[in-house]
Amino acid sequence: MKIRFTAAEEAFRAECAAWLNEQISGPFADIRGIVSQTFRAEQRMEWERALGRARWSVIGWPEKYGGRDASLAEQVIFAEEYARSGAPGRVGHLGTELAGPTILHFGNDLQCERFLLPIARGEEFWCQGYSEPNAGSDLSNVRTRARLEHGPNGPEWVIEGQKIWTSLAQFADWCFVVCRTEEGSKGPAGISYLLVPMKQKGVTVKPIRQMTGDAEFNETFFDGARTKAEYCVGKPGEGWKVAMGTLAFERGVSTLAQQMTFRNELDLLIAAARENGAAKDPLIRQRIAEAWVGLRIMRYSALRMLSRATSGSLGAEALTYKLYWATWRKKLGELAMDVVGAPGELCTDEGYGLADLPYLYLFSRADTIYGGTNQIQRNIIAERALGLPKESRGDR
Amino acid sequence: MKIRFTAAEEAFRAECAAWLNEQISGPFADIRGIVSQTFRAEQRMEWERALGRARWSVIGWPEKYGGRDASLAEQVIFAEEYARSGAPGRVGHLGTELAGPTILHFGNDLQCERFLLPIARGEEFWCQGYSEPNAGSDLSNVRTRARLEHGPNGPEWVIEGQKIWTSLAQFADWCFVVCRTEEGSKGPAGISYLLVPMKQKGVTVKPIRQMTGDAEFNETFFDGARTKAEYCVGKPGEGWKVAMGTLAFERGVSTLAQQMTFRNELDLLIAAARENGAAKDPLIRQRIAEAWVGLRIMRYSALRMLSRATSGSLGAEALTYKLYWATWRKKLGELAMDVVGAPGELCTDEGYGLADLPYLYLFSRADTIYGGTNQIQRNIIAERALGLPKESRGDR
Amino acid sequence: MRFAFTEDQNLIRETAREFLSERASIAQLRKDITRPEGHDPALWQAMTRELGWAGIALPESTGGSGLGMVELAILLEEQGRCLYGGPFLASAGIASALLLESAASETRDALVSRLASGEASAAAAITGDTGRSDELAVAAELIERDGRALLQGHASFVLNGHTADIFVVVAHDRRTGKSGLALVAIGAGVWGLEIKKLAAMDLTRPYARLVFKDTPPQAVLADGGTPCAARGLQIAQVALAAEQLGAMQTVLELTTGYTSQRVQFGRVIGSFQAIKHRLADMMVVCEAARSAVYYAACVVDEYRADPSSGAQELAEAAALVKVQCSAGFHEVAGNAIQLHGGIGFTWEYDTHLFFKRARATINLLGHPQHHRERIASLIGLDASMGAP
Amino acid sequence: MRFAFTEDQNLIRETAREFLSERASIAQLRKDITRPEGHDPALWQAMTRELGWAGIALPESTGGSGLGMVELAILLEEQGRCLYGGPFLASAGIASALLLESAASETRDALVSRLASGEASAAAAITGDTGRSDELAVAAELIERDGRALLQGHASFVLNGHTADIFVVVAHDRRTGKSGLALVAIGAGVWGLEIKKLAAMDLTRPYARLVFKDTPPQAVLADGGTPCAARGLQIAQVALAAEQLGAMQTVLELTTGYTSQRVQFGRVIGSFQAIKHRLADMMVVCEAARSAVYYAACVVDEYRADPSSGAQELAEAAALVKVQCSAGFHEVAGNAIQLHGGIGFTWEYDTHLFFKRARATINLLGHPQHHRERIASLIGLDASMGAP
Repeated sequence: MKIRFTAAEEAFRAECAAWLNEQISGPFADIRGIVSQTFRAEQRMEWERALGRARWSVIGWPEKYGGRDASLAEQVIFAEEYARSGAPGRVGHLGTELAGPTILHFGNDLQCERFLLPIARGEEFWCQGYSEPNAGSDLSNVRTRARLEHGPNGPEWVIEGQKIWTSLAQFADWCFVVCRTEEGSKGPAGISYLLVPMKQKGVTVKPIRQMTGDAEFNETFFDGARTKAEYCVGKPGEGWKVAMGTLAFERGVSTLAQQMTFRNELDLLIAAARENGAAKDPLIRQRIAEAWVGLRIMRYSALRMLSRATSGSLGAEALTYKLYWATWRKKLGELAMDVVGAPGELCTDEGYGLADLPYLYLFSRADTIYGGTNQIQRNIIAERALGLPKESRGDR
Repeated sequence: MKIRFTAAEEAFRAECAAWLNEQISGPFADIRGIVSQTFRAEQRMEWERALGRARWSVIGWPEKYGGRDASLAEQVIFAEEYARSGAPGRVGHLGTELAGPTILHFGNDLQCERFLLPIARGEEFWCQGYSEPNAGSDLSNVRTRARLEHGPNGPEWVIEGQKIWTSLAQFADWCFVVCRTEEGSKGPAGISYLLVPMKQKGVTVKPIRQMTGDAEFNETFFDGARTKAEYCVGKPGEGWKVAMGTLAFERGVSTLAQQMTFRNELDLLIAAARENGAAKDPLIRQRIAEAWVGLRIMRYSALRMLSRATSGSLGAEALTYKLYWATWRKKLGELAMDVVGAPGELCTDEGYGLADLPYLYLFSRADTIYGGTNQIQRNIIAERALGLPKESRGDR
Repeated sequence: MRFAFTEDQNLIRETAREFLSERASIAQLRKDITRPEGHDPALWQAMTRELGWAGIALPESTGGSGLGMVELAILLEEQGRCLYGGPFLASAGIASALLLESAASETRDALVSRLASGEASAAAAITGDTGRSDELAVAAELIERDGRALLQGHASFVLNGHTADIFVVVAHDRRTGKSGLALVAIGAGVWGLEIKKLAAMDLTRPYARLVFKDTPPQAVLADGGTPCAARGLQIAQVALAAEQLGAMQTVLELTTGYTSQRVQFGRVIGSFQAIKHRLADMMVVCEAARSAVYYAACVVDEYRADPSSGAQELAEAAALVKVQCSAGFHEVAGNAIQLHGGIGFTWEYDTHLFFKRARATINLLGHPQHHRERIASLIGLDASMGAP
Repeated sequence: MRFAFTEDQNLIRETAREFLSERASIAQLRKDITRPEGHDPALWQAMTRELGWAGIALPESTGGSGLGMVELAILLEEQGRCLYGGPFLASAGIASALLLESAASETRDALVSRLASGEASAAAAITGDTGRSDELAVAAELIERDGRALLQGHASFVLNGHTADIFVVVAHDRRTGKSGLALVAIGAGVWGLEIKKLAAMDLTRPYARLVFKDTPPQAVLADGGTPCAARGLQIAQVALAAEQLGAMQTVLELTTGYTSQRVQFGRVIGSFQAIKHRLADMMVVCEAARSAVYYAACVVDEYRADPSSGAQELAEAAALVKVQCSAGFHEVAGNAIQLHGGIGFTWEYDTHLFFKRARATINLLGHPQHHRERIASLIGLDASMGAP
């Protein structure tokens, strides 16, 4: 057990830091430090193509798919330097962090060849078709259906249904859609994992305005949307396993990048506290210290999780991770409001513009909901890590 | 809606304060301010007989049963003055607060005549036979059985079984015992509410030592214990309703006396904080203020509850009361330890003697358990006050 | 001592609820907040001129109903239920409390009369750009020039200030021979006053920022007004808390309703203990707030009946009720979003309106932390330490 | 960077767990705490002389194993699991850390050798009757008389002090020309030293109170010892946290086991979400503590490898780990009592032993509040405020 990086790793850090800083203080200075997921999306997609060209987009992937076969330590370092440079969150993260790893792990050669390089190069962006209006916490209650049709373009899946909370769908070229392909099936059985093009007539994206005033999330309607028969990951009817596998990738190296965002937020909060004198308040000091402790622990837990992941097993720290960070960030948002005080209540413009910390406060209320509510996370921890009995369903 | 007392009521206050102070600084000075429920029990039982003689023991009861037909305001006033005088908690409280009101409300004339005056006069003490080793939170899972036998003394109930957490059983002359009188019945049906003499061969009391080192609670074994057939409150087999009625009396005027105890504890804590300088600590100040707020709110809620009770209905504030005070006191205990600091960790003698505040800290951990755990209280609130679905049982 | 509402008080509540449910639903609120006034002036007229609500706790001598804080609290609670965003709290709850605490005078009574009749609404200007509630945060100054008193400086976070006719301003008194705070009334149309509406995170109710440039006061209501301002604001805290109580009760009901209908895993989600118990905790908070508000309202009435003996209890109850209702409302509204899941986070659904109102009212009239510290002083934690 | 245990480290853990489960069950603990020593001397001998545990992190030159804090933390975690109450934490965890931070000298190495071999145990005397962890709480003084250094004053809350052979004492240095703290070693049998065993609420481990009456030190280990003491205590915090981690993990397992078997309402109570979710939260706390402890142990080893570059990180990690493990252990142990219901509150059942240990370790080496304030300073919240 050691936490120090080797000299070679530190050299790698210098290399990627230099490249990132050059780019982000140069051609991409406009997008530095953006918090919102949707702001200046076009420029950010251009940035992600630049990352792809320099092979910095998915360094942990195999070289032939655009990666660098980077070690865990190198991935950790890159994630840290990426965030430190002020580079913004990635519009393509659902491709690089979820779709890509899923295809790499569960997909066949054809799918790998077709999809991975465009993800790596920032040429194709992705979104996630999981939740439905009646399948929120109860993900397996999928009602979106797909049937195989033999038409002029060969065999194709035809998809009908509605997904919700599809973030970044407005920018996506592809969506990985969980849908029911076996008539009359219930629960996890009979579900398939399809890769569906978004830019087609049968797909409609309707933004959902959130309490922040922004609209990162969408409703996505599939109304006779089509995709090739071969774009089913895993066997038809066995997509649930693949879908759950995707969720496991959420606990990957990208958590470190996310943490660096959190760190930037905490730094912002500390700066605000120092500026307006809140940093002198003993209660605020305690709460900032507590936030700092939580963030450090997140880092340690992520390193523990990643170090173990290389050995293939998923530990308790991985199951607790989502609950931990979501709860932490919600508290950070509340602290942020107490630090900024009443001035944080005021909009910065007529269009419901909010400063970064008040925006964080509002957005953080979603953190404990999306990607599995805190309640669902506690069920998962209790059942999978502690072996307690499963919740009883009302319907089967 | 008014909170001021009338001049007549203030005169009543002066009268009872004078009597109480004379007694407690005079003949009963030895028992002033005792915290433990079991310490100097004999002297305290003597004190309760003195209360009875002066008709101060159960002032809200009818005159013919030893009371004064006192109004709610007078009862509030007496409870306040009782606690203010430093008079200790009552060994007889299970009789005056639970058994008595239950018999008065659900019992017949014969039972009232037999039992109420001895309670009022401090001549007979009571304990409560509800919980069993396998019927803790699940009270209706009663296994103690009673059958009617016709013997030389006429028809009698013969009782077999075990009760647990029977506080003050070691001092009790009588126990109100919830037991199953219909063979094969389950749940609330087939339960009877019997009044059983404790000083007989078939009853064994075994103290349970608690984490405080004290033993307020007991196991009570009924092994062929007997009581007269007529000492069944309500109809045989319909005792559940009576048992639940008893619990409702826990939310009576005695809550105000309990609050005065809490107030004494908070005062003790504040004095400690002022003495050792903890009162200068901004965090401690916030927590003490919060405790003070909670205690005040308890008082207001109790007054609201009692004012409504005179109109016969039980409001939401009554259902939330136990959860509120238990949670409050547990927090008070934790605050107490932070106020006293490390010195509070030390015993005052070799026999696991603890100072009052550390004792409170330990004892308060039981508050959220006995009389319905916080979890059970939340069920009750959600189901009865908010109308949410009942928990499903595993067995019926 | 009878801590329960009278028949008359219950009737006031029923009438108010009926009226508001018809005229001031949340759907209506969403429309009204887009008006330049931020609320519906016709509704405000109906409340004040027809129903006489603005004068409910004002003396009969000024045209009010001569009832008390308990009745005013009932109206505020009912308005809180529907997040009413017009100037009722600002005018009848806060500004009126300051006016009533200031020294009796004809000018004052004339102002009060205008409020009681509904002819005018008032707003209180009590803090500067920090929005804090301590004396140092006051950014208006009353100066003297050529024997005339003039206001300078600014005030911000003036609730419903952009539509007010009268401002009650708390200012540092810098006139010759004076010190402490002064309480000053000015008219909205007066020379040297700039009023700017401020958009806020809380969509239901806007603030205004006032700039004073040698603004002449209509009246100096209280010289040496520090205690008046303090008492007036304490009473205002009770008013605000009553409104918060109504809002938190609605959001609890909204959430109970939603979780009793929403099905996941083949069960209504309200059957899951994680949901049930959270709702139970929310109810505990609401009931605690309810006890605190009703009691504090009684305390205000006791104080007004006998100011000398009631002042300590008023100070305590006002701090207590602000702590309980501000922290409680935010907790309940935050939980409401959580228990609604995704939909609770959308603009279209109402939970965020409550949540943002909760957040806004945390700072309004003093953060709970400020009031806890105040309580610590009031209950003797400042007294010098010594051997026992 | 590989944040996972090596094979060797896993082996150390397995061996320790096996040994302790055989020799140091909680049933055994209940017997051992009634001995005058408060623990079983034969078990202590086996740990130290046979297994060499006391020397695991001590230099090979002094007869230790020359391993590091990670290995020591493993042993402490395993001892925490069974609430071991002998002097291991006091001697190998706390006193040894202070010794290793003091200036290298033959005397010091001789003392360390005695600890490494198990021939002696040491205890640290670092605070007075307040038990606080700030410098002002130190109640021992090192004075000079006739050219000789002497200890005066007292020390309390000396963990396992009544059986210690050596005391490492932190004292105010009042000798001519000196200031700050000094680190002093004294033998238990020395002239002018009174040792009194103190019974504590925590039944598993007693304290001692020492009174110094012109007590001659065996050695002054560090002149100007303020930084040595600070660093040594930081390392000691990591040791204590490792022990807390083991204890909280056991209490979580105990509670999971109980709630998986206890039936109420015809269901195991672990099937109720109120129980499940509380257990999940307990696990979150344990896992956070685990990450913190393992990382902090690595930080200690990094610091020892390169003291100049590792000091800031050590200070941060030590404060962090104390905050997380003290607050976390108490929370987990408190919840354990709640989830056990009535039985969890009895003397006969084990939960209270954990709960009381948790409470005792909150104050030991500094309250979490103290360490949060320390963190606030470390991360720059003290720096002067100014315009941006």
